[in-house]
Amino acid sequence: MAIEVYTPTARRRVDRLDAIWTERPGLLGWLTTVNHKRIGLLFFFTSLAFFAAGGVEALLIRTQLAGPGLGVVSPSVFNQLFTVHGVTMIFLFVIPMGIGAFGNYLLPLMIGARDLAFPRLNMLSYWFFLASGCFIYAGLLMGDGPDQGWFSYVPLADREFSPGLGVDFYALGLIFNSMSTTATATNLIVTTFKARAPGMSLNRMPLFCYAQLAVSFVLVFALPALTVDLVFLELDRRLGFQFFEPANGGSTLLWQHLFWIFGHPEVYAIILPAMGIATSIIPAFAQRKMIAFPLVALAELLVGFIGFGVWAHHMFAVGMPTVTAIFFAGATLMVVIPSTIQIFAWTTTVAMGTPVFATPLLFIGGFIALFVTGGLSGIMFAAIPFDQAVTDTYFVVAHFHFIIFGAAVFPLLGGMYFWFPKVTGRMYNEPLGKASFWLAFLGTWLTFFPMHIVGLLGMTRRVYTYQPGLGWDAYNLAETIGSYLLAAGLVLIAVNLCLSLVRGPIAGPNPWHAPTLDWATPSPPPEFNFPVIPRVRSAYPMWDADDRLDDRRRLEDGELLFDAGHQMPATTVRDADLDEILKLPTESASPLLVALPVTLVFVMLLTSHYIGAGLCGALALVALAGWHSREPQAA
Amino acid sequence: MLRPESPQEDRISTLFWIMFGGCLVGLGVVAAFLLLGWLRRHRPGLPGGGGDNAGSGIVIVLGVAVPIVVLSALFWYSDLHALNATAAPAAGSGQLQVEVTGHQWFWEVRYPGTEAVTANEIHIPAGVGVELIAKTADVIHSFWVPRLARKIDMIPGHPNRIELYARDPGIYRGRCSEFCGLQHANMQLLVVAESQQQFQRWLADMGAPAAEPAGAHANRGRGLFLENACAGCHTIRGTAATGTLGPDLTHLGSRLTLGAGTLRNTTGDLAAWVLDPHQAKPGNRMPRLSLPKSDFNDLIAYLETLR
Amino acid sequence: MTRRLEALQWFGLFGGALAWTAQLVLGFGLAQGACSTGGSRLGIGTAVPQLALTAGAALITVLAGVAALAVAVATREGSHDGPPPIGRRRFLALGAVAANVLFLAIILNTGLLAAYQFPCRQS
Amino acid sequence: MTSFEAAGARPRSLPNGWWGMLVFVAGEATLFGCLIGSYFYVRLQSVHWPQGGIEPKGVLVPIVLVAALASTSIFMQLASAAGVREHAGAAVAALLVALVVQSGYFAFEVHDFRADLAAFSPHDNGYASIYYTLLGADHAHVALGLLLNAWVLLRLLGGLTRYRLNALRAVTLYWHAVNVITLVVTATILSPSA
Repeated sequence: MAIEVYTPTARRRVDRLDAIWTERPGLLGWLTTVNHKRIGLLFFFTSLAFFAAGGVEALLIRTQLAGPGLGVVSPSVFNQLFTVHGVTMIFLFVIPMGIGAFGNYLLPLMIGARDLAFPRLNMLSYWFFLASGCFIYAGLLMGDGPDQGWFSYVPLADREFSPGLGVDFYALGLIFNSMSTTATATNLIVTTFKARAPGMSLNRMPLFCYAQLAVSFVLVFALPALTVDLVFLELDRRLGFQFFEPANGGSTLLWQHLFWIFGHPEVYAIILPAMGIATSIIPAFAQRKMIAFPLVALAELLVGFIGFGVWAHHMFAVGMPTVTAIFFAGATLMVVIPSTIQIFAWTTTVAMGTPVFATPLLFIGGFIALFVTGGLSGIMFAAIPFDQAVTDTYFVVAHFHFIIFGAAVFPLLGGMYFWFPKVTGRMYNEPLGKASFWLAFLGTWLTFFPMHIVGLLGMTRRVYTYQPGLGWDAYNLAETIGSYLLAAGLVLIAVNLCLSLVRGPIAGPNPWHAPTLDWATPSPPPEFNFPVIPRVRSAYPMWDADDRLDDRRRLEDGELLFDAGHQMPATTVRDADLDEILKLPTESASPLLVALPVTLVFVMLLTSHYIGAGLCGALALVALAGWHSREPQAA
Repeated sequence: MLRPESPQEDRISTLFWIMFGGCLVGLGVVAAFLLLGWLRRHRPGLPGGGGDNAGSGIVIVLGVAVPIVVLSALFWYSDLHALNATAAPAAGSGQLQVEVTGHQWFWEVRYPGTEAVTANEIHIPAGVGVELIAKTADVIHSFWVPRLARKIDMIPGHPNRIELYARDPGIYRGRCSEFCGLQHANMQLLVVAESQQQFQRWLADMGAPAAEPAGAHANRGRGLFLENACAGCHTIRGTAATGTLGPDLTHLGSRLTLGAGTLRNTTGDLAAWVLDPHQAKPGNRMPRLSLPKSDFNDLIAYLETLR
Repeated sequence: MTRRLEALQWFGLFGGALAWTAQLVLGFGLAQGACSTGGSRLGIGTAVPQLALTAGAALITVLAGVAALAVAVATREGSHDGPPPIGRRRFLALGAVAANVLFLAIILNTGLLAAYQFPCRQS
Repeated sequence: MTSFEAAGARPRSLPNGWWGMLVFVAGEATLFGCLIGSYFYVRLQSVHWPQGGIEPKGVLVPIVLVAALASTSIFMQLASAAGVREHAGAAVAALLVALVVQSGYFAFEVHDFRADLAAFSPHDNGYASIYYTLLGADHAHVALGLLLNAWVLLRLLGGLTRYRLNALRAVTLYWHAVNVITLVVTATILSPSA
């Protein structure tokens, strides 16, 4: 949709920006793009494909467990399925969807920027993500997938007990994947710091951006622990190091500590984008500003921060000294508080607003119900004796699926409906949307709630079968039925969005009367997002009608236009004062040229061709030099 | 866990029900807020909308103040009071010790100070606190008998302890609860709590070497056991079989299950197990044995005598 | 005055967080050390270092909370949505007050109970 | 001022590249935090340290080497400051000095590392494994810094642009971080066994 202009001057200006920013069409355009919206869509569809794969794995798992003693898949395949299911959903779906797709596409729009701070790095991150995902899946497709569980405890993951390549696919794949994630997180942090529209001081930054900022920080500080751990594992497995060998002065618990120092913050990284989406959808549909805005903003950061101090609650059954366990139990209880702040801010805003329960808000309502349920069962793990009783049972499986499926994915689904008109320019079908919500919501309860009960009855995690007569059969059958209902709900969402893409009514720039700047652009947004960089005077810039009229005037006058090439203003970190004018790079093949040899490095490492890996690494450096020889120039 | 049989598990169960009650209240409050929003849908202009700062008080009270108090209370109750009541016994404090070692995928059970060795079945006297020492021979396993005690991981190079106590005689199921590889699902065990006399008799039986097989078939069966691969992995005390990869079979016939809870220990199931261990427990470490039918029958006859 | 307010605001925001981080890392490290083979000879296996650590961390957190409160009071004329730097200071100070209360709760809960749970035994 | 394109004028605050590097080195610092944490974790489990009768490292040589490396922070900062003032020549000179000292340090350390390898192997025990991994990770960061410096130097010889200045400032930050990390790593390795 074209930008509304009222005078020939404005028309000329917009046309000029169009000419400067429009990228190559066709496949080549997609391979060399550096535009955050295109890259966001690439992340979206790729992570969606991995979601589908992870979903099929989940259905196979549930089918195998529908009744006692079934033989749908072999134990070996079952173990690969649940391992890859976990890895897929965490590393290849929720995180890339949350920051790679939603963050990438929406964050610059929300802060009034034209792109991320490092557009080429953004594309490199996508290639790394795609390649690492394919790398991990190659193992599964070759029948040698990881089968040691997603947290891959040693010594089970050592070469002695997992001699195949499965663990190596996992370890190298995740190191590769975390390079992608770190790159995106870094990009988002610098973008939120330096690319906010003039006037958008820290107190006026949308809560969605606070959430994205928190996720990015969490990932930057959590992933190194995983990387270190995986490097230790690979050194032990391949070169005979002794990190995890207690007989030789190593420690098996070292793996667990490092893994969970990463693993628990990662859980918050999974939920935070969802919180961000909730805080975008609620004010739009309640038509009311968020209650306790400063508390919610800080709560989003605090969730990420305190999340670093709770890791050992995953290890209460290892027999650590009581006194050390205390630290983590206490933090585990208090990390609840930032979430209670947000829950009551959301629900009070809904209750005190004039809410319209359209599909996106329904998904958020569902999210709150699931999040509270999963959160309350999560609180129980801080009670050490209870944790020691139920850890590694289906009670835990129930808890974390309520959180990382129910709470983390429902807002992503609601967000898909919410921003569908923005991205495509068309409205989705509301009755179908509501139906899909109820199907998915009830499916989620039916799938995951009975897991609490079988867990309390003694059903442990990661069993490929169980015996009849333990009182678990009916619950398991219900869970399996629920999982198919849930899948049907998800398919219905896909059907709705696909049909609406063709047949939906035209949406207009801001069909929800939503308050953030993403709705200031036409739907879909032009490649440069904003013809003039908006000025911001509150956290709800779209509800400041005067300012938006002023944008129109400034387009006439050419104020804050930045049309001398790929330009974008940089602003100061704290108070978003205009600082300098950046020249952003244009489309480039360099990210692809760097990603190819880096992918080969990991393939070579996997196949133990260490010299080859070195050579490919050198090739990657040459490609990087090529990248940096091409400096962004003024057009 | 919901039907506790020990004081420790009573505590854990009580703790659960207290927290469960709290959860219902919490969920109820949030649901009430959402319901209120639902009732107010599409009705602009209702009183209660408030200004920009309205409602902050609710967030501060319900979101910060109340949870801090409630959660701190839970912390001190659960991690001081309940924790100390379910704490691990100090080393050597129990009058009876049992040492359980996890293997892929069975449990080796020893009673320190006696000769008794068995597998996948722990006998304890009811009403007596037993100090259980948890070890592993390979990967990490976790020992868990839901009705009797919390679980304890078996970590290489790091022996752990818990107290095992059963109030009443009975048979209690347990299972490995840390993923330990292909047959994690079929790594179960039974705790048999019995009267003190029964237990002492059992313990003495377990300590004794295997009885001489009676009858020609069984005797031939023993020969076959020792000649074939069996003896390389299994121990039968009182014979030349001293393998340690598989469970001790000295008193196999007295056990309730085969394959760590995979099958019941009946003649038919035993024969089926030896004929093809991978039928019921695919991928376990025991190889398939190809013997002529008569030899096979003799072998089973011998194993049946190991009581 | 503004420079002092600016400094108070950032101290208020980060003070409690840093104090808790220090308490967790050092407290966990000390406890781990006291209860392990290699570390039990270091003579840290008592409640005293834990209590000292807790007291120090709690003090910093209280100060940070007071700083945040002072900023909130000093900016009470403004709105947290208002123009920077006043609006931003108020905004961050309001959040920081709650955050410091939270950190204080964590520090006191864990520190006191950890001190009480000495000497070492397996959980 | 011909070296900067007119659009940007002089940078008033730190460039995006510097901020990006800050986030990156924060991540790398965490990585070393985990390595050092692992070092002490393994150490606390162990009755003897170093394990297996390995001789503890001498103190003097590493301290001198690290001091030399730390001094390059000054030259990096000088280069960066000269760049901001658009003195391309001074920037190149300071960068060259830093590069020479850093290369010397690296050569010494590689030699030392090989000597260690001749004395004991990373397969020996937990101590040896973490020792080589920790030092190796540090040396790898120094090596990367050398490549970065060489590259920036090469580009600066072709003249100073905004893009190259940003690179210089970012690499300067990188070296500050690597120098601090090297100090901490060395202190960890040399920390007396109780």
